[in-house]
Amino acid sequence: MNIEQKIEAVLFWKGEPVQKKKLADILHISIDEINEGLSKLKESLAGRGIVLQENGDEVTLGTPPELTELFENLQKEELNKDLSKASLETLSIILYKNGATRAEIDYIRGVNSSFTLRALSIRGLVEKVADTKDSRRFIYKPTFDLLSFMGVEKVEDLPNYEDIKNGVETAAKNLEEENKEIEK
Amino acid sequence: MNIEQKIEAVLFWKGEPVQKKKLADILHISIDEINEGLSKLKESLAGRGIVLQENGDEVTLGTPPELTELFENLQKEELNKDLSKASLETLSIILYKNGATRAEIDYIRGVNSSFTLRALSIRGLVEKVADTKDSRRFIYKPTFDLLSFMGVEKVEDLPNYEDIKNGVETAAKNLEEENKEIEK
Amino acid sequence: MDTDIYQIQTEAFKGPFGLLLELVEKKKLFINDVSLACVTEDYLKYVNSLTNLKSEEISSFILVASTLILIKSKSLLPNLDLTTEEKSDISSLEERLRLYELFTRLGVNVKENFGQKIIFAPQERKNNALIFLPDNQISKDSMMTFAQNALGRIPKKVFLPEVEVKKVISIEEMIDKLTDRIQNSMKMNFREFSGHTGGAVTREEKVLVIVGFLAMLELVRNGILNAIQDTNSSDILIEKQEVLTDSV
Repeated sequence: MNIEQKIEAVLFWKGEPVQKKKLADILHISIDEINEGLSKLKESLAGRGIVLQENGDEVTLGTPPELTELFENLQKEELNKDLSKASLETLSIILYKNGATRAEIDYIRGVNSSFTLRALSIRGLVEKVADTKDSRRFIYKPTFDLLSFMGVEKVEDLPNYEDIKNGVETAAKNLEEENKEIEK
Repeated sequence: MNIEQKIEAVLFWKGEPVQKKKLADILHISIDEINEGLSKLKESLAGRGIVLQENGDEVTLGTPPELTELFENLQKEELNKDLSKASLETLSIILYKNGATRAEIDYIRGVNSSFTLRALSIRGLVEKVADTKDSRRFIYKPTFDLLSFMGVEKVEDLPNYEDIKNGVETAAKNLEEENKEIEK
Repeated sequence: MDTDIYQIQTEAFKGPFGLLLELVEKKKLFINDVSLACVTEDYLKYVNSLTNLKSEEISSFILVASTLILIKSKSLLPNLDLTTEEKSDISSLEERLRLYELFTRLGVNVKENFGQKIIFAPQERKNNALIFLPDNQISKDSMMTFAQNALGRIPKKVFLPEVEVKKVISIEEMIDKLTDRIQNSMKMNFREFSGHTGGAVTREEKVLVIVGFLAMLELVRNGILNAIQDTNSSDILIEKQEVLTDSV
């Protein structure tokens, strides 16, 4: 795999502007090689659906300017779409647990929730914060906007809070033990 | 801008699996045109830093499997690569049959698989969907994550997939008759 | 008569088919009624030694064992009439074992490739625009209902699915019937009785072999029935309802 391809892969994966120096670090090559690779990449992207954007010493991949309107409409449509049952269910668990890890949500729902959580984050209903107990883990918390939209000051004001919270916590606790058992 | 380029742009912008039908809606063209565009896109992506993955009626873009080490280091989350014997058997059936009902899996394994299937669903390796042929039935199918962990763009690229296809199909036919009896 | 006792491997759990396949392959045989008859004794010995396994797992071994006894009985007493159901049990076992063998073989690919080469999805796109877009479906009451439903769907650990229990219990019936029929066949006169499994063995000896197998199976079955009554040993997961929950 040549440098040009590697650069494309990294920029695609990152999905945000990357410094050329950073690219050189990631690929363990020199800035000159990066520059060369970038100009080749620019050539091969001609006539493709992805464009290379350069801004000072940062580069990123983006969509062609001709399609700006298409994506603006798409964005609007996506944001205004009704939430799916999966999303609502996930949201309810995050609310009643007052912050939950993805593993806990997955366990309670019995399915993987990554796409659902993404959808909820984009709409500002939940936020992803690093776990204070374990910095490699993330916790999904309800946003203040969500609570005020629901007309509650704090999660404890939710109906039947104590009961459901206990149920959710017990389920979350069973998670680790059971997973160990399954993958024995 | 041709269809192939537009498809690439939309898939890049989305950054997650998109149904072919959805692509057709977005671009106001037919599914046939989408399929044609996708196969052209696949060709143009040969030798590039991005791969096109297909799973049933969905498609998405990903990084090349050759760069596994690079991205494994870049991404901080630790990947679970362990598979129990039960998981292995179950995944083999779901992958090589490209989707199977729980009854079929239990029949082939000779044991109850609900525990394993739940664990695999939570890990996001399999997904339970309504059977398109019979909406009362559910099928466990491979997810993009599973294909990604196997390093393939589509199930057909799995090793021995073609060699074995006939054997599976004959067996599957017998199986179906047997299943009718089991479910009685 | 097969005398080499199958060595029990405790380090990894083998399912009922995994064990059977291993026994057949150890003898370098193809999967058919002859090879299955050959490994019946080893299989029964192994199953009889499975005392510390979960009841559900044992029950699936018993179902296979009872079919093996049918196959063995038929091979020793060729004029034993099998019912349609018994015949279909036998052909189904062969078929399932072939399928199991196929997918186990393919599973080697899965084992070898899983996580070796990985295709990565792009990282989550950062959304800098601070937006808040709620949905009218979100309310205090709806959130309560969704949470309650999600909790209600977590599978409870319960004992054997009813079907399996019924099947295990019906083994008793099967054993009784088969014993009856074998004893009846002893009383009858057959010309072609010298079976293909060994010339010097007398008919009485063959019958003794089968009755011995049946007795072994009965022992294991009793263990299972005790386990069924002991609800504390419950260890199986049943899905409460089949619902689609992840259509995002």
